[in-house]
Amino acid sequence: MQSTLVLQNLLSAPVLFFFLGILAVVLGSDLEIPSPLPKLFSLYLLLAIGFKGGVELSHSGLGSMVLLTIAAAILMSLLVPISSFYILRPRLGADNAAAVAAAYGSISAVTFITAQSFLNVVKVPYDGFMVAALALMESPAIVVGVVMAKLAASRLEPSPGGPSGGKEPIPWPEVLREAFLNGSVFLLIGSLVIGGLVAYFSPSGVERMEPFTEKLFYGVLCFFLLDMGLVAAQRLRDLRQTGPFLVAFAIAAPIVHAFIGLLIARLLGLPQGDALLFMVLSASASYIAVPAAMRMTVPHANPSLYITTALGLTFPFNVVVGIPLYMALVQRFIPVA
Amino acid sequence: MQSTLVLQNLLSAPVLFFFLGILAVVLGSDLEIPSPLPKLFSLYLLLAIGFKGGVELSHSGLGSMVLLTIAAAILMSLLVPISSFYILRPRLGADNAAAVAAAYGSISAVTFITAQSFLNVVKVPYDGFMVAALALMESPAIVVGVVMAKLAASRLEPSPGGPSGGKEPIPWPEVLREAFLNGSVFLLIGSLVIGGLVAYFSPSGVERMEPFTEKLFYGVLCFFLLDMGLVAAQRLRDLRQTGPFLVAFAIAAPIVHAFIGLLIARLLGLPQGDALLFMVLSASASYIAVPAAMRMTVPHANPSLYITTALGLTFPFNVVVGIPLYMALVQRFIPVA
Amino acid sequence: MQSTLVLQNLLSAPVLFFFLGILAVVLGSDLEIPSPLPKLFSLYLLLAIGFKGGVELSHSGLGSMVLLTIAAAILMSLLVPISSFYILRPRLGADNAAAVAAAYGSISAVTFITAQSFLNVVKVPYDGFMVAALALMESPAIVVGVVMAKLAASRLEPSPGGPSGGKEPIPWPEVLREAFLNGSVFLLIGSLVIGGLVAYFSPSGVERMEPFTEKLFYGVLCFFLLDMGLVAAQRLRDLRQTGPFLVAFAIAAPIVHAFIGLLIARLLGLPQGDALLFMVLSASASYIAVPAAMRMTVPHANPSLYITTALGLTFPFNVVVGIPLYMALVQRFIPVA
Amino acid sequence: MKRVDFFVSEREIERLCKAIRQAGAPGYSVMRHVTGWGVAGEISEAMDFSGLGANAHVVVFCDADAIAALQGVVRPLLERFGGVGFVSEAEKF
Amino acid sequence: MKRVDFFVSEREIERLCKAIRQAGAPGYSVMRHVTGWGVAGEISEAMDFSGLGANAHVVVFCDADAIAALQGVVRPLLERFGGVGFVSEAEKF
Amino acid sequence: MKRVDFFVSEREIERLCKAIRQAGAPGYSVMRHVTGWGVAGEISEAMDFSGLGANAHVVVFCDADAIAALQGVVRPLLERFGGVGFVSEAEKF
Ligand SMILES: Nc1ncnc2c1ncn2[C@@H]1O[C@H](COP(=O)(O)O)[C@@H](O)[C@H]1O
Ligand SMILES: Nc1ncnc2c1ncn2[C@@H]1O[C@H](COP(=O)(O)O)[C@@H](O)[C@H]1O
Ligand SMILES: Nc1ncnc2c1ncn2[C@@H]1O[C@H](COP(=O)(O)O)[C@@H](O)[C@H]1O
Ligand code: NA
Ligand code: NA
Ligand code: NA
Repeated sequence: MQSTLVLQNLLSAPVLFFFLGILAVVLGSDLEIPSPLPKLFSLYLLLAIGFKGGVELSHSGLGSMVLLTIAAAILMSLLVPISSFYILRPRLGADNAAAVAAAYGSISAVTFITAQSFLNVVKVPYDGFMVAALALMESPAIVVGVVMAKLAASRLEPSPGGPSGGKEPIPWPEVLREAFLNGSVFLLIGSLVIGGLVAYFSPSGVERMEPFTEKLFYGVLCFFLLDMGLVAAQRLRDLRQTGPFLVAFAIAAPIVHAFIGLLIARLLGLPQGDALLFMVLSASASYIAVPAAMRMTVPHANPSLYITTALGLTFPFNVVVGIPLYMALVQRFIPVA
Repeated sequence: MQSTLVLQNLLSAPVLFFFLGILAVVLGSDLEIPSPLPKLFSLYLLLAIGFKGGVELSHSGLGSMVLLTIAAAILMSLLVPISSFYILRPRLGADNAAAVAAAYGSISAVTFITAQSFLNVVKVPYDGFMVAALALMESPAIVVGVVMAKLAASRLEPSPGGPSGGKEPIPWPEVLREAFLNGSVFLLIGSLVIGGLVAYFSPSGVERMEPFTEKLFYGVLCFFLLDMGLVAAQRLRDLRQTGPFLVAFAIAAPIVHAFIGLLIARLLGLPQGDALLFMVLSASASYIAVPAAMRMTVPHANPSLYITTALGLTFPFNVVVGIPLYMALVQRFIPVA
Repeated sequence: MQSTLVLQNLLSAPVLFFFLGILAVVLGSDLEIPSPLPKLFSLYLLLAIGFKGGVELSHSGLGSMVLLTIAAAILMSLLVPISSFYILRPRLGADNAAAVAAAYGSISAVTFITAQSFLNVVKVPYDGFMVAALALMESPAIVVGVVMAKLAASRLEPSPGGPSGGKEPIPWPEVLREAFLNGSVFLLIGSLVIGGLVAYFSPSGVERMEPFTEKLFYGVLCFFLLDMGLVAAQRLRDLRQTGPFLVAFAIAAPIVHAFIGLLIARLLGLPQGDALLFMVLSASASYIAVPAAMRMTVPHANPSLYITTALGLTFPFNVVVGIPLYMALVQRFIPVA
Repeated sequence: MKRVDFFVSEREIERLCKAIRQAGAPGYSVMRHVTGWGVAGEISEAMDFSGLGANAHVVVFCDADAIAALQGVVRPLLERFGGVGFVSEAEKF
Repeated sequence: MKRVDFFVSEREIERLCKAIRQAGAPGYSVMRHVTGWGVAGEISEAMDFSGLGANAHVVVFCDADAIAALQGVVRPLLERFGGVGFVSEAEKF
Repeated sequence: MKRVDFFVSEREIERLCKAIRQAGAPGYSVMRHVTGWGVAGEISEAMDFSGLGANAHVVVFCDADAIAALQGVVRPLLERFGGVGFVSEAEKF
């Protein structure tokens, strides 16, 4: 069973294009998807899943199950960075630990989308409101990361990673802007709201958006994963810098967080598809919103640490191995609805 | 009735994405659609409406109603800049007056497209040949603008805006190239002709273009309006520079021009949909072809004046308030066909 | 008959957009499709034809006819550059001759795609496996080109074009990387393999890719040919540099190579559609993979020679005149299946 | 040897480069998509979609004698269409 | 007259430009999408899709007297967020 | 301190940067998408779609002593693949 899931995942177009990108770097091809085309794909994917999620949310409404799931998701995005911070700080110092912790508390929209596309392949249904959970999990972890770094610094525990300017108070306006008004978070939430409004007030608009947001989606995802393969493989060259401890963390963290996610999903009584998505949200780490936010709010953290772990290790792990693995767990522990 | 029209417009996806762009700037989000992606959307929209217009023109043929409407449209694009010039010159000087006048005589393709999409929502039909009017209204106003600036300068009335190099004769080759061979005008007219030829000689080609030119259209429009929202909101910061007189002009001009457009549409006996489009063409101001042309032919005009009024004020006014307002007037004064 | 074919080709949307691009340059319009948008279109087209070719190859399998055709295609891509080299060397010197020869031995994917779209118009079927021939014809000619240049240099026949560093041995790793791992070759072959795998193991994935790889294809081709028209017309300005000999070569070579291709197609017993594609592969010259490869491996060859001939002359010739001409020959010499 | 840096509107590149060739400079390099701030206010890339574009940075390395010729052809352009230029010392690598 | 070249992260452009205006410089130019290598390792454009961006090159031509003011406002930024700056001689074209 | 400006084909960036690191320079910055004109004629961005690309501008600020090492590794590249380099004076900001 499990090996079938793995194969179904490995032989899907998005994952194959991801491998093609990795292969290009490994073999030394000069294939490149020049900037800002990856940004076009990433803006498109955020707009499209936001809009679709909003449409589905408007159909399902905000029932107690929806609200409970979203609350649990936000809780995860607070607990994961706090616990990760304490695990990482002894080795990395407060700044680096805070930044890596923020990355793992936050989410990866592309991993989520790949999981949705995997659920389509294995024909397991899932609910649209999970996109709302996705949208609301990006920001809290960023705030937690900055707060942890500042608290540690203010206790006059200088981090080995360099001066952390800790005596200054937390620059709340900047932190909140980076957390909640970050371009990708803002576009995702904005599209979610627009999708909801359009579905409610002018349903014919949803139909007119479909060729764009639905039909193209799979192809653009393949294109973007090709680029993600290129970028992730380039990151692997930096692995020497990260050291074995962070490599182990980058593989262990998603498994542990997915497992916690599974327990919560079970507690909430989520159906199989939603449970997988909840696990993937818990397991994935951010390389979009978080690096940009950390660069400005925890500038003395080393970007190559949090980008390499989140994008070079955890992302490929989740996309290639994690998703089918979590699905196997779901099939074992979550009853069919 | 009117408030329904306003709501139907406000709650359509393109207008909501336009608001999202404005909101991003107002709240200080770093959302950006990096260059040249907006150019991709704008090239696409021009190619698509040109092609579709050509196809429809080839079906309807060039009857006397079509030719009359186009002639009236060209007339508007000559009268508006001349009258605007004389209103603006006492305050702005010849160069700035000429450039702003050219902007208001010319048209905004995106406003036109948004009006078409509004007509789809309210289920009022319109004719494809209106795209020909759109295409032919861009250039004349540019020529008029340059001629007014040069005439004023040659009469030795130095404009307060700076030296206008007025003793030199009008550089006709450059003016005509900027007016008629301007990239966006050229692509629009070229696509119109190609659409007509393909529809006439190889109709199966029309079908093969449809997924690209028809199905994607609405989604790309949303994406482009998101960017327009970002750009228009940034422009609003320059309002101090423009002063209250130009602000008043930027709101009054579209209303007055739309009203004149309504009278002409009534005279011509245009059906409701075409009448709205004719009003929108009259009311809208150019921020694509005109700024680029004025930069080269009237270099001493201040770009922030004509861009801010056309893009920062008149464009949002037309898209948000103007279109439903003009539609209310249409419903009142134009008989249902 | 023949004039109908010419007209059917000339009045198709892709060819008309190609003309529009040429016209823009001729008239002095400032229309431009800014970088990296043309790269987006070119990556998309390679991914899409690769994927579609792989899907069809997976349906047809690798029968003896497929293998024979591919072998013949590779043979062509070895013979053409060798013979071209000996024709060109006396006039151009070894380096330039080698680079031009490599261009003509290799292929132009866009010419191939335009020929496919022409076959759709004239309703003549063709096989998906021809894409495999396309993919495998790009690289050998590059290797041959480099080897010819190095052999000539090592025989101490200094080329008039400048020093060719001939005493150094052939840098095989670099040559092979440029030939086989060149971004466009790599993406095409990679997408071909992915298309085959997906079609075989998860056919529903093919369906989900279709809106992207099939439906958009025609429109993107039009957009890309608009850019090709702009670029090709700019190249024509360099014609003085190339001289009459190369101009003659750029027109004669495709005709001669297409004729040899016709003979081989006849020998192989290819049906009409495949025969045309085989001729087009033989006749077309590369301006994507080859210039990039030659720049690095035969750096003393003059890029404006091989780019101008392949892109400025042979490409327009094939797209406008060649394809219908070759089709007329096919209809005369290849029996209807 | 001298190094000259020009910052002008993207729409003037062709005119400027023609003037530089006319002045006999041995070469030049052009960087587009430059934003900035000067007498004419702020120039951003936001209007790029319209063909108006942002600024360009044009660099010319040439002999000191060529500067006068360059000033002769380029200054009228800067005066008419806006833009700035700066000169510094350089030598061949 | 002096020429100052800054290389900073694209995300610091706004802060840097504000500081330059504050220091009273008469203008500046910004080139984005700059990659490079320095104390903080290699900066590529690969993360551009994430909003992290690459580096920017900011050029300021100003009077020699303005340099001190510039150093006052810009050096703290370079120290806090990384980046480098260099000064050379120049004159008006 | 010296400032070195290179203009080479975009396809040679990697080779050039490797040579610069080899020569012991403390850092460098790379700007792509540079068009221009020189001995080899005009270089535009029109072939960008093909992977051939345009030019790149590579800037290195380094100590005067490092120039000789830089010339040792970079000059052969410029001779083989084309491109130009220029040196000027600079100091830390
Ligand atoms: N004198 C110059 N000033 C500025 N840039 C130059 C100069 N000469 C050459 N270049 C740049 O270097 C590139 C290669 O030069 P070349 O090898 O002379 O063709 C040109 O395309 C220009 O971008
Ligand atoms: N002092 C300066 N230093 C660097 N760039 C400048 C300076 N002044 C002007 N510029 C550039 O030149 C462009 C045109 O300048 P201006 O004509 O003064 O508005 C500006 O948008 C800047 O990109
Ligand atoms: N010596 C140098 N020459 C040119 N550019 C440099 C130099 N050092 C640093 N840079 C640029 O400045 C950026 C930040 O430098 P750093 O803070 O040293 O990592 C680098 O990524 C380079 O783009
Ligand atoms: Na997570
Ligand atoms: Na108007
Ligand atoms: Na060939």
